[in-house]
Parts: sequence; structure tokens; C-alpha cells
Amino acid sequence: MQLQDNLLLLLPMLVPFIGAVLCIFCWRAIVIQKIIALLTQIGLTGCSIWLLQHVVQQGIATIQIGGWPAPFGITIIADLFSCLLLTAGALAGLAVIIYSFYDLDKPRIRFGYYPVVMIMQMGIGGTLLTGDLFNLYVWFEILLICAFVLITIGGTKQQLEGALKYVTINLIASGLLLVGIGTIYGMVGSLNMAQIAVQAQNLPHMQGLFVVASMFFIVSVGIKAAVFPLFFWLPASYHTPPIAISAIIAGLLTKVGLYVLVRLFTLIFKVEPGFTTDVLLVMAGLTMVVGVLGAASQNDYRKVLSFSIVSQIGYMLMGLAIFTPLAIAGSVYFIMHNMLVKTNLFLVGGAVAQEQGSFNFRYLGGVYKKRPLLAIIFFISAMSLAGIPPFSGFWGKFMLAKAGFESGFYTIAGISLGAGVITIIYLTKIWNQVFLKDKSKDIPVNLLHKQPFKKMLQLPMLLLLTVILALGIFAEPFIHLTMQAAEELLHSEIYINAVLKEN
Amino acid sequence: MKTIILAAALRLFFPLFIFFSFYILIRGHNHPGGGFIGGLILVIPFIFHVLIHGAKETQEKLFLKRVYSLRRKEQESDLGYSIRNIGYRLRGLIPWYSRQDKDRVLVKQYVIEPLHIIPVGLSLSLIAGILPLFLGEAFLTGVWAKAALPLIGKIGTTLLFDIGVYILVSAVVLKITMEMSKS
Amino acid sequence: MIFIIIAGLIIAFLAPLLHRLLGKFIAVPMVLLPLGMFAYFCTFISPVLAGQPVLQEHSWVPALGVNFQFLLDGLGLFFALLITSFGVLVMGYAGSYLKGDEQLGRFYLYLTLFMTAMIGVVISNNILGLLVFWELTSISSYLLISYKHKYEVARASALQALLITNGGGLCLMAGLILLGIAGDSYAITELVQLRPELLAHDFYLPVVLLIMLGAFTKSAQFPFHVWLPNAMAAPTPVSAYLHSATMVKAGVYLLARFTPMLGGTEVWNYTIMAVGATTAVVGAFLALQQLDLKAILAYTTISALGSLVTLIGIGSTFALEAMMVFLLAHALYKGALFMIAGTVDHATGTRDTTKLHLLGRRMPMLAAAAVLSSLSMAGIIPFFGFIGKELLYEGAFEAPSYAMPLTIGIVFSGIAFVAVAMRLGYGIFFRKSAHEATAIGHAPEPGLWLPPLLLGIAGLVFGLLPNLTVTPILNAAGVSIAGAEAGQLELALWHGFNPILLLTILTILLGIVAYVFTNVFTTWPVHLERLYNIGPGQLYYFFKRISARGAKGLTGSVQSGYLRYYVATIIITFIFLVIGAILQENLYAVITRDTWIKAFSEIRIYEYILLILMVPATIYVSQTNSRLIAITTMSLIGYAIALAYIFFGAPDLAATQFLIETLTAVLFVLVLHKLPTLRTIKTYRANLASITLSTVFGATMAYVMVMVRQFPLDSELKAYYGEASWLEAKGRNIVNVILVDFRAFDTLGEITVLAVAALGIFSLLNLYPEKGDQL
Amino acid sequence: MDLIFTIAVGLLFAASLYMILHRHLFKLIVGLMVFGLASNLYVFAIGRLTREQSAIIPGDADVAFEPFADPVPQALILTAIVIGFGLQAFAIVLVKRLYQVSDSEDIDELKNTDKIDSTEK
Repeated sequence: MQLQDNLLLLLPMLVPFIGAVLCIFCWRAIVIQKIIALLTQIGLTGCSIWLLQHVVQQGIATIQIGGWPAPFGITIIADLFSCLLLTAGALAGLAVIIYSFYDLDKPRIRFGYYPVVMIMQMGIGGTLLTGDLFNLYVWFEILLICAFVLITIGGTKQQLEGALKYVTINLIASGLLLVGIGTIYGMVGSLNMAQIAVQAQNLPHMQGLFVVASMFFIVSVGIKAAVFPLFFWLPASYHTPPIAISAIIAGLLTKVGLYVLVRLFTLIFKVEPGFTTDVLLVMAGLTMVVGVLGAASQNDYRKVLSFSIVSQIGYMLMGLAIFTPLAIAGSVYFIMHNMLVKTNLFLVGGAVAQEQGSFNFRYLGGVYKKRPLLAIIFFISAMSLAGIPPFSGFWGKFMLAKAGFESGFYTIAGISLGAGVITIIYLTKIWNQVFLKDKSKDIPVNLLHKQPFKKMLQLPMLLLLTVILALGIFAEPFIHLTMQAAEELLHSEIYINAVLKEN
Repeated sequence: MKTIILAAALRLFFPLFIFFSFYILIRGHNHPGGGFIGGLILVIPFIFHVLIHGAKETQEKLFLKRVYSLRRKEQESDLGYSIRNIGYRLRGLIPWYSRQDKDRVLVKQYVIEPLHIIPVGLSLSLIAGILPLFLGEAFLTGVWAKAALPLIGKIGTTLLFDIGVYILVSAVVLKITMEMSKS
Repeated sequence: MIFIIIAGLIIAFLAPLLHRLLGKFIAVPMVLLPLGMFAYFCTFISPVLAGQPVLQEHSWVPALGVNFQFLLDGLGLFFALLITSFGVLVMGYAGSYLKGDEQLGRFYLYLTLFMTAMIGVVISNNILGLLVFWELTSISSYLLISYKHKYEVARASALQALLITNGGGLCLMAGLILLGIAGDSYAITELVQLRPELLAHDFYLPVVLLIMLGAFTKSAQFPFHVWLPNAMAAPTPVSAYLHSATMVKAGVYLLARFTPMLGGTEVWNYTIMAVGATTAVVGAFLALQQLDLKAILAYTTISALGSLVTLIGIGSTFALEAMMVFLLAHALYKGALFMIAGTVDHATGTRDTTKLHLLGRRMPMLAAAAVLSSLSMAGIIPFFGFIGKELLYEGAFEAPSYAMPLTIGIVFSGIAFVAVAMRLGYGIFFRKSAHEATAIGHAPEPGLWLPPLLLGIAGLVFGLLPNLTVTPILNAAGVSIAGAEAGQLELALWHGFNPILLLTILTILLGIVAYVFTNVFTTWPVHLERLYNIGPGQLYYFFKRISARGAKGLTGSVQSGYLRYYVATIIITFIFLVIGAILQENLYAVITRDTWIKAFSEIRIYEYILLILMVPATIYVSQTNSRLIAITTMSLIGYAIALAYIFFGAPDLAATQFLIETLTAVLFVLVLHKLPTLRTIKTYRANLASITLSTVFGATMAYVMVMVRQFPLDSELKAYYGEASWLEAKGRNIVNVILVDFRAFDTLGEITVLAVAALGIFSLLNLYPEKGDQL
Repeated sequence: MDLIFTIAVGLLFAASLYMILHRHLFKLIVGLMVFGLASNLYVFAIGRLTREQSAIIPGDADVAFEPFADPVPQALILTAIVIGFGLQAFAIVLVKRLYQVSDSEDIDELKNTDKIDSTEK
């Protein structure tokens, strides 16, 4: 059983890692890299589902790296929350990998796209599964360097410009995160998150300091999660690389940041009415508003979606701030749904641009007539994002709004619904400009030599669409799971006992 | 920075640094040192080489491996030639014993690319982690051999892990310096 | 009943496929679907009339209380029959109207989707289920309005309709959620029982207002009516179906549905009454001025919706019953008239009333339909429209309060109806004028005149024999809204001489006068332009423009592109949060004199070296304008830190720091000539600001450190590692043992970072567009 | 002895931020590096300081006896230094390439990707 337990929790990290190592070995052999990448990604998805199923049946699973007992070694732990996100992330990753077979240029593949993407998947797995604060930092850095590399790969001027902002702000975030972890260690002398949570209750004289330390995490992890007013790096950089890269970064990274916020603030720093709640609420509200307004004012497919990521982060943060079971469940559901939908929307944009050679609304049009399947994929994904029932986004929005009204947070609930209207505005803007409108007559010559449309591009999108539809129309099991996940999160003693059970 | 003295000194220091770095790696478990510091020390002479000679020349001199065969004598039997050639090839493996024969032919040459060493380092560390799994232990558990080797001491997976770090760090730093110097 | 919904959805999504298979015969299955649904709903007539509503439940998302709970009572059944029967006619009509259109499959998809959603709305007992279908109607309406998506007008109108109805939908969502919280149930049947508790609940007012907003936007009540005339950009079958007969009545349905639960209070009655009456008058007034056939019809629809809403606002049993009758009457003639307008447009290519003349000769069947329905619209005996109008007048006349103004408003609307009906039924078909008869491209096929004719005949039959046909079901609907005392209605054409008859005659006379002076009304707008500029239609565009500009401005200033602003904002946020937390938690009080003394105590002489090295170096590195010196001083700082590590027992760290610092310097030197030369770019003021910010930032960090360090640290990790390092992990250098054993996983991650960094640097330096790689 | 570290940490953080806020590419990169140094030093200092006695178990003992330096922050910083090195090396190269491409060291001029109506395709 030991081996199986170990494998169960390790494979989500090891499978992509081994895949990446093999890919680096086959540095020049693109075809082999593609095969490895596909197999790895399928394997990862399988492992995630296996783990999810295990956790659903038998509760939280933990292992100790190196066999050292709990607070002393590094704990790897999977609860429902992390498993759900892991599975969603693996599915999104699978779609992007398949997509990249048909849309990514050869030079970028020759310079390590696949190994880096796979190491990023490993980083995501690690971030979601680790139970150790400093280990979390290490995984974050892996994600960071992978994002750096992916954003700059290809080295166009825009990519570099965007990357400069990305790099600067995220290096500051890393520094602050390290400082925050140091502060926590300096206070309680432990790095295991469960143990810190125990200590936090045992050291009443440090309650105030814990609040201060939590601010370090709000800012540093908030930067990674792209919360207002810390999100600037995101709209500056996410639209610069090719879609196969944008999609995977945009779909997954900020959500992982949000995962960490939820994890930390349910386990270590409890959100109690007062300063923390106020801060989170204000941030959530402003993030939503600024995000949707930003998205509504852009004229570029990818830029609209970049700002849209920001606004959606606000919803997820709102659930954390409200801090009731329903709200947390709403956040969890929202994160999951958003990973899939955002990835899919980016992929659609990529397919459109492959044929039309542009992301700028001015030069796009006529897709509705020409590519009906693509239009359907976009429309349903967009409606999901906008929270139109019975698609997936509705449930997230509904749970969050209901939780807000129930707990008396009327303003934020109202803002969340109001932001929904603007969400519809910018999505219909894309729909109008890219799909419905006829293509403009005066297109610059350099955009005219476009690639032929590859029908296979729609395969990964259909895959994601199926999941999105299932998430929305057969929502019951998923919502049930998120509710359970929220219960686990709010009763942190379950988590703590699972980690420290030997003692 | 192409000074003769430095170049000469470097030739002297090369084996010294290599052995020293290995020493640091091995003693790391009980004294200050370890794979990371060792790896950094290992690349110092290489970096100096790059600084002095430039990346192109470093690659040529240190990382370009050539495989030679003997030129076939007239009317030599296949068997005789093969025996002679195998002997020559085997000798070629020993650096200071290889002969600069005039009648040799270049069979192939290849560059040892630090990039290819990177996955070697990664996989060594990974193997050190995975090995204990087969012994029923947790991932990355330190498993120790019963017997100890002279000079090195006890052998365990942690040492393997540290060697992985050592190789990887040196390969990465080497790659980075050479790329930066080339551009 | 769920299979009706499922069947509808499945057939909707099959429509494009069917179109490909069947070509123009796709209309056949699409007509059969609503016909089948109609037949299905007919089977419920007898139990419902017997006073036994049908309740079916299917769970969907029980975790959130959202289920398919279907209730078929009088009201629901009435609407279901209305929707399906009109569905039959419109589906057939659309087949002829859009014959040969290559996107006909999609059209049927949207239309069927809409019909299914609409049925869902009227039979849902779960308010959240209702919301789901409600939103679906908005979306399918959007898709239908933007059907002619080539045209900017269609896209803009569709967006406007979507925004207004969806905005209302979100209000409705909020209202329903609050209602669910207040009543702790989502079932309408249960909530109705809780009426007293709901009326007394704190949430009553917000719930009512929010639900009203949802209903008003959907039913195009003033000032949200602006989307409806623009929605006429949709193909005419859509206008006939959605924007006159069914969807816009969803708001009316909603208000009616909630009347027994939330109605009867002052805020309910007066708000609804005021909004409805205003809409009735404004709609009628605007209708008189239009020249476009569909616009005329759209505004009269608005006016009629206003009258319906007014009746709900009046709230008396009689008014509610009258509402149902008028609703049916209106649906009959308005649906027909829209189809007629569509056929005219189809045949002549224009909808401008000033260009349409003497159409009656060429299209006799259509003219017959037009006459029948416009007579009904004008409220002429013996059409059903007459009964509807009589009851409408009576309802307003006998209103418990404000009867006088309401009656005047309703009668005004009636006058406009007469005038408009004359223009439609007489003006364009028969009126002799100086113009030639308008040329007709091709005579309309039966599919284009039969449906309106059927509706017109239905109006006549229902008018002649109301009690044999529609009275029972109307009564049943009345019972669901107004309670058991309703349902006694006997419809008849003749009510004797009473004030209402007088009003009717007055209406007809004045209507004829208004018709004669049509020109006066239609040329008015020129003079009224200024007034319209502040009307809600202009207001919508004004807000849209302003908010677009505002959003752009805001985004431009937030996402300014200046990296230093970004960094400054982040750091300011950080400082603000940390200091805020310190103040909030009263932590400044914790720092005592002892803390400071401890901070100053026992510094050894050689440790001052650190400060002596570091302080000038730090200041120098931030001021220098020489790249080499900057690198050197930075290394100096690094070495000083390495020294500190040696002083405080961290030889491994010191060695690493030393090596890395040197290596970094080497890397810098390698690329130095490619790096920009240093110069001071900053202005004096910016400099001052950043010095201030930096100082505060540094001080904050230092302060937090002092605060944390005043408490003793009892590290269990340190203790454990100290004990286990040699005995269990077989290593004496604890730091190294941590790195390769206790926390080896971190190290694995760390070397992965290094590997990726090397890959990244490799690609950055070797792959860029100028290098010739085709990206 | 806390004082030295308090001053040093405050100073380093302040200087690094000052350099990052300066609009110059080169200063930015130096500032980021100093930021990394500062955070390492912070972590080191906040784990409490022990003079001279390093975290190495003497050859004649089985366990380490207090007082000895806390090995945990050391290990953390070691990891952080290495990771920081990787990231910073990448950043140096990025700045170098960016300077080559844009031919400007003024960061204020590098704001094309943020503009709403930029002319990119």
C-alpha cells in the first residue's frame, strides 16, 4: 500500500517531470517531443482523476517526502479542493497540448516549449499538493520561471516588453513571499502549514503579528493571483505570446495563486470579521469592477480576455472574503470553471487568428458564417463565462451572490451581479466584432498571407466544451463536491489531523 | 583578457579545481560543502577559460570530441586493420596516451553540449528519489549501502542526489555563461 | 413535463441538421413540434379546469435548491397554450417568410430554443428554475434579433435588448435569491403560503423592487421600453412571436405570478400602476408618430403592455381577470398584424406607410386578415378585441384609487389604437389616394397570409362565442392570480348602456379624428427632437458612450504602461496593508524599551565592519552612474552579507553567497557592453517621491523584523534536525542534510528552476525574429 | 546585534526599491538583485542569530548541542539564493535583449503593450 499511496500523490508531479526530462533528452526531435508531451498529459489527466476518485472515496490523502514525520519533513497532501483544481488544470493542459500540435510554430518548439510547459504542469501539481510553506515557495518559483520562459520564447519585441513588467513585478512578489515565509518561521518555528495552523491557535500573544504576516501573503500571493491593485503585470504581458502559451498561462497560473490564498486564509490565517475581511472585500470588489471595465474598453481579443481574467479573480476572492461554506464552495467552483472556460476562449481566439492573421477587432470578422462550429464553441464558452444559465458560470455566480446576500454582504453581491452585465457587454463585443460582423475590406497586406485553417484545432476545444457543458448542465455532482471541499476547508482540523495524525 | 600567463595558469589549475570540487561534493554531508557549492567550483576553470579564450574556442577545445581511425595501409587485410584500429581507438580514450598520428582519419566529431547534461543531472536526482520507492520507502528517503567505501565514506541515495545537483548546477552555469559569452 | 423541455432542446439543436437534410421542408417537423406540445398541454385542460393544478418534480441541482419543479395551474396552462399555439403559426409562417435563407436551420434552432425556454418560464414552480429559463429567453431573443448579423443595426439592437433584459434578469436573480432567503423556500406554491411572513420581512421592499425591475425590463415598460422598437431589426416572425405575443408578456406573467405572494401592498400597487400607465400613454403617443409599419406595431405593443401592467397594479380581482382577457385579445390581433406587416414587407420590399397604397386588390386574403385583426384592435363589436377593451376600460374605471387619471390614460391609449388600426387595416390596403397602387414583387404564398388570417378569424370566433371557447381557461388563470373569488367571469359582447360604452364610442370617434390628422402626428417629431434628446432612448446611448469613455479613461490611467507606477502602487498597497494591520492590532504598543535596548546591545567591534561596508556601498550603488562601479559595489554588498553569514555560523551559506555573487558579476561583465549605459533620467520631484517611498518601505520591513524578533523563537524544526541529522540521516552538516534529505524535495524543485532558466536563456539568446526564424 | 541587521535590511530594501523606481533598465536589474539580497538577509535575521557555532555536529557528538545556529533559515536561504540566481540570470539576459530590440534604456518608453489602441496585429 505504501507504494500505491506514494505513487498516487507523487505522480501528478513526477509524470510531467519525467516527461520534461525525456523531452530535454530529445532536444532536437520535435516529433518525439510531441508524442512524449501528449502521453504525459494524458497520463497526468489520468493520475489526477485517479487521485480525485481516491480522495472522494477515502478522504484526505497524505504522504511524507523522505519518510520524515509530519512537521519535520515535507508533507504532500491532497484534499478535495486541490484534487478538483488539479483535474481541471490537467484537462486544460491536455487541450492546450493538443492545440499546440496544430498551431505552434516550429522554432518555438525547437527551443523547449514542451519541456517547459510540462515543468509548469509539475509546478502546478506541486503547488496544489504541497503541505509545506517553503515548498510552496519553491513550486511558485518553478511556475514563475516557466512563465518567464514561455512568455519570452520567440523573443519578439512585444513579448520582451511584456515580460519585463511580468518579471519585475513577480520578482518583487517572490521576494515578499520569501519574507512572509521567513516571518512565519520567525514566529512559530515551523514550516508545515498544518503545524503552523496549530501553533497559530497556541500562541495567543502573536495574534496581531499573524495579521501583519498575513498581509505579506495577501500582497505577494495577490500579485500572482492578479488582484487589484496588484494585477498590472497581467494585462501587460498575457497577450504577447502565441495562444498556445497564453492559454495555458492564463487558464492556470492566476487560479493557482488564488488557490494558495484560499488555502492560507482558510488554514493558517482565519478570515475573521475585521481588517482581513475588509481588505479582501474591498480588493474583490475593485478587482471585479476594474477588470470588467478594462475588458470592455479593449479592442483586441487577447487583451479583452486578459482583463477578463482579472475581473473573474475578483469573484473568487469575494467567496473567500465572505467565508461561509456556500461562498467558499462558490469560489472553488468558480476557479474550476474558470480554468476550463478561459483556456477555451483563448484557444478559440487562436484558431480565429490562425485563419485571419490578427487579434485586432478591426481586422477580424465573419467567423460566424464561415466557421459555425467555432462560433458555437465560442458562444457557449462565453455564455458560461458570463454566467448565463444553465452553463457553468451561472452556478458559481449564483452561489457567490446567494452567499453574499445570506451573510449580509449586500454591496459586494450587488457589485458581482452588476459586473456580470459588463461581462456580457465585452463578450458580446467580441461576438459582434469577430463573429457577426463582416470582415473589413481594407486589411493591411501583411495580415493577408494567412495560414489555412486546420480543422483539428477544434478538437481540443470540443473536449473542453464537453467538460464545460457537463459542469453546467450536470452540475449536481460537481457542486456537491465543491460543497464538501468547502466543508473541509472551513473545518481546518480535518486537514490538520490528516497531516499530524502520527503524533 | 587573453594573457598567456593566465592561460598557462589555467591549464595548471584545471585538474586541481576538478578534484577540489569533487572533494567539496563528497565531504558536504559532514562538513561545509555539498553538491551545489561543488558544482559552482567545478565550473570556475571553465568560466575562466571562456573569459580568456572566448566561448567559441572553449567549445572547440574542451567540448569538441573527435573520433579518429587509422588510415588503412595498402594491401592490409580486413582483420589486421580492424585489430589495429580497435587498439588505436581504445588508446584514444585515454587523453594523455592518444597519438597524434599523421595517418589518421576523422570519423566523426561531436560537441558535448551542456544542454544535454542538464537532463542527466535532473534524472540522477530523480532516480535518487525514485529508488527508495522500490524498497518500500517514501520518495526521496535516504537509503544507505551497508558497506562504506574508502575515502568517500558511506554511500547512499542522498549522495546520488547530491551528485545530480552537482552535475546539473555545473551544466546550467556552464550553459548560461557560454551562451552569454557567445552572443 | 420535463420531456417537453428536453424534446424542445433536442429538436432545437437538431434544426441545422434537419435543414441540411430536408431543405425547405424543414418547416414541417418544426411546426409539428409546437403542435405536439400544444396537444400535450391540452390534455391538462380538464384537471386544471377542475381546480387541480398539476405538480411534477425532477431534481436537477438539489444542493442549491434549483430543481425542475413544474406547476401547471390556470395561469401556467393558459400561457403554455398561448405559446405553443402561436408557435405553430409562427413556425409555419417563418418557413415561408425565410424560404431559401441559407441560415434557416439556425433560425429554427433559436426560435425553438426560445419557445422551449418560454414554456419553461411559465410552467416553473421553482423560482430559480424560472430564472434559468428566463435568462434563456433573453439569450435566444438576442440571437434572433441579431439574425441579420451583417447589419450594424441588427447587432446594436440585439446588444441593447440583451443588456436591458439581462440587466433586469440580474436584478430578478438578486430579488429571487433574497426571496428565497426570506421565505426559506424556492417553490412558488410554498412561498404563496408564506405571504404574511414575506410582507413583514425586511427584505420585502428590495425583493419587490428587484423583481419589478426584472419584469419591467422584460415587458418593455417605460423607461426601459427603448429596446423593443429597436428589436424590430429581427425578422418579422420573431417580432410577431417574441416581441408581441410571448416574450414581452413574460414580465406581465411574472407580475401576475407574484401578485398572490407579494402583491396587494401600497408599494406594489402604486409603483406598478404608475409605471404601467406611463408606459401606456407614452407608447400610444409615440405609436402615432411612426411611419414604419413595424415601428407602429412595436409602440402600440408597448402601450398595450403598459395597460396590462396597469391592470395588475390596480390589483382588484376584476382588474386581474380583465388583464387576462385583454392579454389574449392583444396577442391575437398583434401577432396577426405583425405577420401582415411582414408579408407586406416581403411582397413590396418596404414598410414605410407613406409608400404603401391600395394593397388590398393584389392581396385580398391578406387584406381580409388585416381587416379582421385591425377591427379587433380598434375594439369594434363583435370582435374579441372589443371584449378585451371593454374589460380594460372597466378595470381602470373601477380602480379603487386614482381611477380618473388611469381611465384617461387608458382611453388615450385606446384612441391611438383606433387610429393605428385604421392606418393598418384601411390606410395601406384600401384608402384611395393620389398614388398608384404599390408594386408587388410576387404574390404572397399561403404560408404568408394563412396564419394571420387564422388569428383574425380566431379573434372573431372568440368574440362571438367567448364562453364556449376561452372563458373557462381565462377563469382558471384568474383563479391562480386573484384567488378563489375570481373565476366567475362571464364574457359577453353586450353589457348594456353604461359609462364604458360611452367611453368606447368616444374612443372610436376620437380615433377616427386622430387618423384623419395622421400627418400632423407624423410630422411632429421634427419639432420634438429636443425632447427626444433627453428621452430614455438617447439616454441609453449617452450612458453607453459615457461609460465607454469612462472605462477607457480609467483603464488608461490604471494600466498606464509605466512600470514604476505599477511597482509604486504595489508597494504603497503593501505598506498601507502592513501599517494598517499594525495599527488595527495595536502592535506598536508591544514594542517596549527593552526591545530597543536588546536591538542595540552587544554588538562586537568587528561586526561594525558590516555596517561600514554596507551602508556606503548601498548608497553608492543607488547613486552611481557607472555600470562597472554599480556591479562592483553590488558585489561588495553581497560579500558583506557573506561575511555576516560567516560571523553568524553559516559557512555553507557564506560560500554559496560568495560564489553566486562572483558568478553574477561575471555574467554582468559578459554582457556589459550590450547593456545600456547608466544615466540619471529621473526628475527632481519623482526622485523625492521615490526616496520617500523607499524609506518608508525599508522602515516598515525593519519594523516588522524588530516586532517579530522580540519574542523568543522555539523552533521545533531546529531541535529535531539537531537530533536526527547524524543519528538518522547520517550527516553532520545539518544544512546539507536538510538540503539533500530532510527537505530534498525543495532542492529538486530548485534545480528544476535552474534547468528551466538555462533553457530560457538559451532560447532568449538564440531565437528571435531578426535571426531569421520564421515565427 | 539585532541593530546591524535591522539597519542593513531596512537599508537594502529601501535602496532596492529606489533603484527599481528609477526608470533605467540597468538600475532596475540591479535593484531587483539587491531586493533578493535584502529578502535573504531578512529571512536569515528573523530566524534569530547565533554567533560562531555553526550547524555542524562535532565529530565526537551524536547530536548538536545548543547554542548552534539555526540550520533551517540557512537551508531556506540557500535554496532561495540558487533560485534567485536562476531568475536573475534570466532577467539580465532579458534586459540585454530588450535593450537590443528597443534601443532605449528608459523604461517609460516601453509601454506599447499596455496601450488600449496599440497598433499590433
